[in-house]
Amino acid sequence: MLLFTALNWHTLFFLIFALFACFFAFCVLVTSNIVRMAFYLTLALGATAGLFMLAGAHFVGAMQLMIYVGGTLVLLVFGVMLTAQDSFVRMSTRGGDWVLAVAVGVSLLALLVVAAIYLPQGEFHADAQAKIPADVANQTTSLGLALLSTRPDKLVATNETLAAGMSGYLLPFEIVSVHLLVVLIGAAYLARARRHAPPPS
Amino acid sequence: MSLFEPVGVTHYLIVGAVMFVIGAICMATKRNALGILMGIELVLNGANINFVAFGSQYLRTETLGLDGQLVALFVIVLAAAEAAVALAIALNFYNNHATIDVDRADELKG
Amino acid sequence: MVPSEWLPRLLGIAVLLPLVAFVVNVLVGPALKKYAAYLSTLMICLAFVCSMTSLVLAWLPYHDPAPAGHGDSEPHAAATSMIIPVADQPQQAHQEIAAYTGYWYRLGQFGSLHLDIGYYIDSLAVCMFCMVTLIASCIHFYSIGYMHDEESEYTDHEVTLSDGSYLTRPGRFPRFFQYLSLFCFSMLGLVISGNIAMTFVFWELVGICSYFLIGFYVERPSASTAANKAFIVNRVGDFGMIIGLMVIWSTLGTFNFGDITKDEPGIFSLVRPAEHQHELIVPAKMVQEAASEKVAEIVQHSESLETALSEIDACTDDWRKEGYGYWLMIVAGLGIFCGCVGKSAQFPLQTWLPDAMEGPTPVSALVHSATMVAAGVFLVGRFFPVFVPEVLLVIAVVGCITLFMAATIAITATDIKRVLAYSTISQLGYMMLALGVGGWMAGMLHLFTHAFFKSLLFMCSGSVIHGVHTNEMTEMGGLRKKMPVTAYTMLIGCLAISGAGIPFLIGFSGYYSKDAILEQVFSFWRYQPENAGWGALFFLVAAGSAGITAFYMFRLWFMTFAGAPRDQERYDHAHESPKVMYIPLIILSIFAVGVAWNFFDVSLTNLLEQARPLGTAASVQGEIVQQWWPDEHLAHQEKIVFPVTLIAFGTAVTGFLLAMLFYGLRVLNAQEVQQQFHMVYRFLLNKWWFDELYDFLWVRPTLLISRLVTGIDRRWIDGLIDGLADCTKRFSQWGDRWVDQGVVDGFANLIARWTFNTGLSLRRVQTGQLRQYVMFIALGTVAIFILISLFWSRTLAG
Amino acid sequence: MENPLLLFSLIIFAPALGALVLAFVPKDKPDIIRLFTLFVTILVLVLTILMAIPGQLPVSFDLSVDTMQGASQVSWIPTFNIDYFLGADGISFPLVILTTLVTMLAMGASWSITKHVKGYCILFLLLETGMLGVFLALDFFLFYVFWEVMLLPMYFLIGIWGGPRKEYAAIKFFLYTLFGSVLMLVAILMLYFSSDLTAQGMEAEQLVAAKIVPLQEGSTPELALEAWIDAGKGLAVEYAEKMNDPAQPIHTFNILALQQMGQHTDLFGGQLWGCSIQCWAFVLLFIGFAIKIPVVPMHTWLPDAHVEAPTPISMILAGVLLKMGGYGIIRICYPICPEAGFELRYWVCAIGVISMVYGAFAALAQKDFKRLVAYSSVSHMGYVVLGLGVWSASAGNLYNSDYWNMGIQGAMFQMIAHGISSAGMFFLVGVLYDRVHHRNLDEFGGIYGKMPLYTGLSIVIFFAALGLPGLCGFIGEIFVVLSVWKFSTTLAVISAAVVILTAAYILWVIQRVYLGAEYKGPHEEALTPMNLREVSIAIPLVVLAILFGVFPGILLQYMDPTIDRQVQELVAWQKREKPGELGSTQSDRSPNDTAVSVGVSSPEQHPDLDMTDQQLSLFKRSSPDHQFISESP
Repeated sequence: MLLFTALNWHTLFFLIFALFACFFAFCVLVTSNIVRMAFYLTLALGATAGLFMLAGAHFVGAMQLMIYVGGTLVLLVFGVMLTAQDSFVRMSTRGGDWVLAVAVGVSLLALLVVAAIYLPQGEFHADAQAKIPADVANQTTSLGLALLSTRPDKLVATNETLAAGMSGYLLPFEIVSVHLLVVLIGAAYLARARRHAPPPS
Repeated sequence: MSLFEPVGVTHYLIVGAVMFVIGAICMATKRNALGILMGIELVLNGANINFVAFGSQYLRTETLGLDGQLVALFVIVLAAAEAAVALAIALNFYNNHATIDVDRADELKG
Repeated sequence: MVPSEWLPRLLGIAVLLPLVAFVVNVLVGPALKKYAAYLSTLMICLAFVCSMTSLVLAWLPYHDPAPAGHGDSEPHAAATSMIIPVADQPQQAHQEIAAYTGYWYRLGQFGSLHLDIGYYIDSLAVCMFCMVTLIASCIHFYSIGYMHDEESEYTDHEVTLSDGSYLTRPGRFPRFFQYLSLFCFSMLGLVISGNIAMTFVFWELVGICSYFLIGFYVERPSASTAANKAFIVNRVGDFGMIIGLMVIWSTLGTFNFGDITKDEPGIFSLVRPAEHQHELIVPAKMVQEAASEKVAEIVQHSESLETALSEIDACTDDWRKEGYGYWLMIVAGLGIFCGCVGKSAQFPLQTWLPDAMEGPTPVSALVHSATMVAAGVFLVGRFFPVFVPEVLLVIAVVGCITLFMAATIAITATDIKRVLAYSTISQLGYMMLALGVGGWMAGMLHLFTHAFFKSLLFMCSGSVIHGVHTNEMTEMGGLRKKMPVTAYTMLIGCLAISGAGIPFLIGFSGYYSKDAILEQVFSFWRYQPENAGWGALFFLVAAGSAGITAFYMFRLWFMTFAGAPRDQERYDHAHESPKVMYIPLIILSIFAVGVAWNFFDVSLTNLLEQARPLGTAASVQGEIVQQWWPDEHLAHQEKIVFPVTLIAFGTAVTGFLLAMLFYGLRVLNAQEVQQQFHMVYRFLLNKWWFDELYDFLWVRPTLLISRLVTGIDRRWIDGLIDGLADCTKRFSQWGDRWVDQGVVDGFANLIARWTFNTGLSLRRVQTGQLRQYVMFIALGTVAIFILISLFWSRTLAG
Repeated sequence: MENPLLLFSLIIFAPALGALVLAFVPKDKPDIIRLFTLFVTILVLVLTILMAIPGQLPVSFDLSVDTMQGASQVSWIPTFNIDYFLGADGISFPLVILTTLVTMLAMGASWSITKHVKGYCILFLLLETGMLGVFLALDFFLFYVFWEVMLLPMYFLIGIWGGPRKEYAAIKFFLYTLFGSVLMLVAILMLYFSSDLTAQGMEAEQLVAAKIVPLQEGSTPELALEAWIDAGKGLAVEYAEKMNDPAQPIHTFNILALQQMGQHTDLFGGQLWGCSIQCWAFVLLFIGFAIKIPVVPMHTWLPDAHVEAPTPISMILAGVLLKMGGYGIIRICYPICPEAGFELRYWVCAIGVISMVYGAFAALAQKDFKRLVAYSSVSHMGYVVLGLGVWSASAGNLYNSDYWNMGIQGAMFQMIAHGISSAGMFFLVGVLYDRVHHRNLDEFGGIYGKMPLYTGLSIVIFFAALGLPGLCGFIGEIFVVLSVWKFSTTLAVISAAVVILTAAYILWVIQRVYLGAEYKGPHEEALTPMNLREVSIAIPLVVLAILFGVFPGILLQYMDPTIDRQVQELVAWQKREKPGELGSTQSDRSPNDTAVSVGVSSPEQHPDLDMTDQQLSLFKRSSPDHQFISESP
């Protein structure tokens, strides 16, 4: 029971979500069936959303769930279904490619991990958990404000040099929105159906 | 690490790295265009994890503040857009070549 | 009329009138046809009127002639005055010479120096004006007759074209008179010129006029060659003259004869300052110029320029005593005299004058006997006060040689005009000799008398040539009956030139002037304290040549007019010249007889005496040469006059008699004499081989050098340049072949090829395999990270 | 037009504008092109002449001013202090008028050009721009630019419209001149980089004299300098900040300023390979200009260029281009490098004399008419060099500079006179060549009978070249020759001897070409009298030749004040820098020494001299002459 109380729940959930995410991502990698791939990806992304929440970015986690799991993946699944003839459902890759890819990937992974480990650790906030509820309350608001070019989290800083940082992300926000519009139009244009698709053989 | 002490940035980073690498390998191995798309999504996720990790106050004293989350948000949005466009391209490719195999799309080779 | 105002105006007008005629003739001459001649004649006559006006109305009333006996060369006057009036010398010292000088306009101004076009008018100039304009007028009239066949088509029988026919050309009547007018203008300008530079200007102008007139028959090669010869030989003289000008200009800083204002003294008062009783001294500026090293030392060691100036002025006299600057005086004098040698055809530049007879005879009469060639003598007379004794000696020697040489050559010449030409040279030699031995008055007087009788002689010969159409006396003879006026006027001329006269009583004009010369030479001989060799030589040559003169003149006359005709056919066609031609002869013969006579104390000599340069009526002593120039008055004592007159008379008569025997009565045969002395004869006939000598000495070497120089240009300099260019070309070809094509291009091509190959090899990498690209990306990332961690991490950390 | 700079620019660039306009005229209308070109040249001529007549233009040439007139500038390349700096004074202005005149006449003579008329006219106008620019530029860099601008059209004009060996001649001309101008460029840079406006000795006075500081009426240089600095425009700013800092020089191309530096500072005194900078600069510049003049032995481009060039180009070549050399020497060499000029004066004069003699001899041997005239140019331009070089002011004659002044005036006059006579000669040769198409002197003769008017005009022009009094050639020659004796006896005698050779070759050519019974060459039938155009070109030259010969004052009054000033300045410099140095005439003092020896030693030689002196004095008093006579046998 002592062990139970001393358990750090935050760490525990982190482990769970991290393992989930990594595992399903791995599944995405290994399976060759496109449809299963999509399914595993959903789970991996969902787990990632959990990780976000654990890191205190609740809003981002929510967005992760809504946009990725709810939007992008649906889109992908559509694509899968549009192109899902059995000749394409499972496409196997040659072993040589696998070996190469894994070798490169592992080296890259090693690199990144080393970098991550060498990263200087900040000291731990004792009262981190204590602050969470208060945080959750106004996080979304502050994000919204930030997008509308105010930085409530930086108001405390009176340093002039930070004034640049004070300004928020209104302009990027606008740009992104326009960009999205363009993308939608472009996607619609590209994807409009053509009749002369040859019959599958 | 043990279950009795809090996680740090490093752990998140490792997770992000794993997803990133898996995504990369995914892109490198899948012949199906949609598979490659999924690899991209994984890579983006790995990156997002890092952003969020750097952005949260729980893991380190010095944080990016809201910036981490905001960038993450942008990445998510842009990923969505990118997915839409990529999918459209893939469909076009499929319409024109009646296949989805990227190995067959090498008209631009030198 | 006030001389100072009217003389410049009248004489200036007299100078300009012929110029007007010239300009009009140049512009509209051909249209005027014969009226061009009338215009020129009118103008020169007006000029004569102006000159006479200025003499009679502006000069004589204001300058009463000097009393007879003072500087008078007439023997009876001199004979009566046994002793020299002692009062002369101080009088000489104080009197002011009557000359009017000033300038019309300025050629150039250089700091304090300036060159002007000005005038210097004394009695000499006025007399020259009258003489020149008178003779010129006569000759203009004469030419109207002589040149009349130029009025229409003219056929030149001395020029045969390649097709064998004679040249026929349009006549050049107006052009001849336009040249004459230009000449008159230049001659008068030369006489009136107020400074030596202006003299030089008109000097050249008369030269060019004589060039045009000698070469009047441009189609005749002989004529154009003679013209060139005349001008170039004159240029040789001018070369010396320029040197003289340079010395005067760069030492005295002025060219003016007289003092235009008191503070800018002219040459005369610089070399003969009044405070030295007009005795010839080296001017201070000349001394300082010669002693410029000493001047420089003083300037360097003295603190201010003022002190230096005062010190220099203090030292100048000492330097003068040491002889500084005397050399410059000699050079200046000799230089000016060189010009006179050229212009007056003196030895050694006498060769051009005989050839100059290629021109029409009126030209010879005006230009080459009376005026232009006399200009040399005129200049020597004008410049007389500047000549130091050494220069005078040179002048005397040159004159002596010339008069003898020319006289001897004249004996053998058969061309009637050439005889006269040589006699001209000889007479000019007399004048030079006279001036050289200090006889200013004698020389000037002979200048005038000679002008009249020699132009008379030439015009007579022209009239003869006009009558018989030949110059050769060997084809004449007996013409006395055909053309009496010409014959007898010419006889007068011959008498005048040979100085005929009744001793101690009266004579032709030549009698006075020639005797004056001989007297001066004699006194130069007799008054020598020691080594009187020069004087003796001069006198013997002069006296002997006087006899020769009489001989060849009468030889000429007899051969032409006396005896039986040698060429009957020519004799038959011979005819007397028209009035317009022989009336001038008569006028001139009158002057040839009486120009030197004395009318009520108004005589040429008295007039000229007023122009005698100050201080020249004094005996001088050479510094380098041990000779002694006696005062001209000393030549008028009986012990000088008496023997000289007799000697002169005797020699003249001897010459006359010889000519009579040889050519008049023909009792002696000239041919025999020629065979006997054929060496001498050929020597004289070839004019002492001067032309050949000069051709060998000067002409050929000059042409040789010029060819050499051209060769240097073509071979060496151009050769060098072209060689350099060629080397450069070869070098650049080599460079192009090896460096450019080999190295540079090779390198460039190498790189290009290399790049191309690399591209080809890399091409394979571009498989278009999407997955492969991903691999590359990942690999690249890893590689970069590794590199960073390996190499840069330290520095980043540090 | 109030601003002189505008007027000068108009004068310089009007031909260039004309060329620009010509570029749009169709090439199949040669007469329009020719007439237009002639019109442009006449326009420029009229402008310059109006400038010469006082009161005609707002900016007219003032005879009483001895400094640079209308000198005004705008900054061109401020980084290197290069200005667009124009001005005229008594030295350059007559040459400008000569240029415009000769160009106009040459254009009149260009009617015989029928090949590529358009290109010809365009190049011709560009050439005029270059020439005028050279004479008017006061900035060294600008000067150099115009120098090259003038060089290039000339190359094409000879190389395209020339005679049989045109390429050879054109290249020779080009290389020679280019060689010279390269040396010049080196010298220019040397001077530029050693120049400094703020140097010791460049006081307010000098700056005013260099036209850098504008001087108002009744103001002193110092005040003007302060006012200028306070105004703080353009150079003044830089000057103000570098004024008291010797470490920061202000380089300049301003010729006037360089003159002031050469005379008032020791900026150019620095040693370089055992010789001062200004010595090097002088030599380099002199070679550059000497090639242009040309002097022996750098003259061989001239005969070829003249023989091959078409008539009008020969006119310009002889009439104007040769003058640029003399102009450069008097405007640049001597004022900027007085010390070198003083040290080398004897060499300069010797070169001049050599050219005179050499050219005359060479002319004597020529068979080609044009070649003869070309060599006569060499001989005549020798007078110019000689006259410019006679630095006869020395302590030995108390720094009397009048003779040098005379020499320079003579040289300037000779330049103008030669511009007239040689242009005329080449034109007349061309007239003959257009008819019979050969220039062989041995095949002429008898022209007098066939073309009397032409012969008359030719004889005037040729006698002008011969230096006959009353014609323009005489004045220049006699001034120069008379000025030489003070400087060097030897050179004086040689230069005086040249008059003989000149007379010889001129008279000989007249005899061979014009006189004689009949014409010996081909195309006798073509010997027609001059037409109106030819006459109207020859007449002005003849008239000017006579006018300047009779009234040289007309021309001298323009040059006089400027030359006086320049000579005075140089002599003042000499007094400052070379106190008490003797003129270069030690080398030929020997005649005087002999004179001294004669004068001194005569008493020893003749011990009885004093005795004779006694007699002399006796005779002065003229009392005892009878007793003397009675003694005499």
